[in-house]
Amino acid sequence: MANIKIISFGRLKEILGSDFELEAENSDELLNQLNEKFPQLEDLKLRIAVNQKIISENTDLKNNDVVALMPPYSGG
Amino acid sequence: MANIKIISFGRLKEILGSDFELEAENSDELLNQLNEKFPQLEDLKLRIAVNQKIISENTDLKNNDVVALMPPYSGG
Amino acid sequence: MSKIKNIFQHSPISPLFIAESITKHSSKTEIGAHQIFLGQIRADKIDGKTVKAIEYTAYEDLVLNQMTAIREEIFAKYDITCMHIHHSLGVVNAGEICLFVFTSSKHRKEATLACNEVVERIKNELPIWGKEIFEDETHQWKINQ
Amino acid sequence: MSKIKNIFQHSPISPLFIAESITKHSSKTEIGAHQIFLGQIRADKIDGKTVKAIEYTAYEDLVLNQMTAIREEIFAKYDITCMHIHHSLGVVNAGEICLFVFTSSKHRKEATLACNEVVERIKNELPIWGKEIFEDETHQWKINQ
Repeated sequence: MANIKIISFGRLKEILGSDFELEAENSDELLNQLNEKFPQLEDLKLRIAVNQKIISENTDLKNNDVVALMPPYSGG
Repeated sequence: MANIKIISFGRLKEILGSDFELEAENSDELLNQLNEKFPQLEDLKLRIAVNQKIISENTDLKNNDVVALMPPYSGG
Repeated sequence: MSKIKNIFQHSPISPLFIAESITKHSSKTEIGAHQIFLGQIRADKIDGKTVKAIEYTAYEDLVLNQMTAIREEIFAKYDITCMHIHHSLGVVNAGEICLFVFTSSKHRKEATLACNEVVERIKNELPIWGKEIFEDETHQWKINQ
Repeated sequence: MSKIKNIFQHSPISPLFIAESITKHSSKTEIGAHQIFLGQIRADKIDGKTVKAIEYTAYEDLVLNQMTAIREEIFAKYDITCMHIHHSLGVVNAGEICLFVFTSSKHRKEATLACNEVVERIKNELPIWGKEIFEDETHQWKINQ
């Protein structure tokens, strides 16, 4: 099991709160844990970045990876 | 015969010099007189305005009309 | 019939003037987007000679009449909050600004389209002439591409 | 690999800062056209409440990496002389400026196209979030159209 740091932004940070750590082997497993812990997540669109690379498929995670949970962008 | 004021701009003003007056009944007749007096005019593209309205066809002139001779625009 | 607005200033357009123009819009809180176009004098090299300045002259009354008509057409076509146009007359040195076009709207698309169109029309439709003055004081008449 | 440039400032973008940025280009006499886009905070009315400010936060490292890649692509695609991007973080009040995009080129077309494209990409591709704060201190998260 890899120890993963979770960071979040915007509306998602209001739900998830401060950065924290979780154990997970891949991104799908991590999302399942988060959806269980934070049921409001299920209705929200989100983008996921692992170590600053945006992923679109299930991705293996290793110790100390940083997973960012990002709602739709609204800069500018 | 109408007495017409001729004004010119840009490269055309270098050829025609200060504003002056001419007698002419219409714009074609006026241009013929100018081409005779200033043969360099014939090689130049020009736009003509009568009392600030741009004309594209021969136009009757009346006393005190102002005819402007304008080379291609180059503002901005 | 619209009021005729002056667009000319007998000097280059200063960055501070642009800043003041932007500042005046901070009370218009329905604006979300500003688009600005600036024309700057290039030190073009032509046949080994360098342009040091452009001297602008215009058929001023006709420019202001035509600009008033263009302004009405742009406001009819695009949903913009405001539009400001300033063009220099007289000598403007290389590196200085001779044209300032400023459009504002709620969302960016309208200000952007209006700005592009009005710049195009200013260059094509207004009787203004630029005389390119070289460093040796000779000159040639500018041609818009 | 390009140098990573910061685009963030922890304040609104002031008109004087914009003026200084314009002034810096007066020595670049190969430039003939500048295009500037400014994003200004609107006091939108939503369900009877008025937006008084937007608070911006960002995934800053990722923004700067993505902006570096966008910058490279824009320079490869358009023949521009320079491009400057500034985005506010923190609270920006209605009527203040939160985004400043500035492109310059020899002829106007390239600066104009580059400016439009980079504004579009900033809004769509950079992980930045705006929280619209109402006058009664409640808030909602901004959605880009």
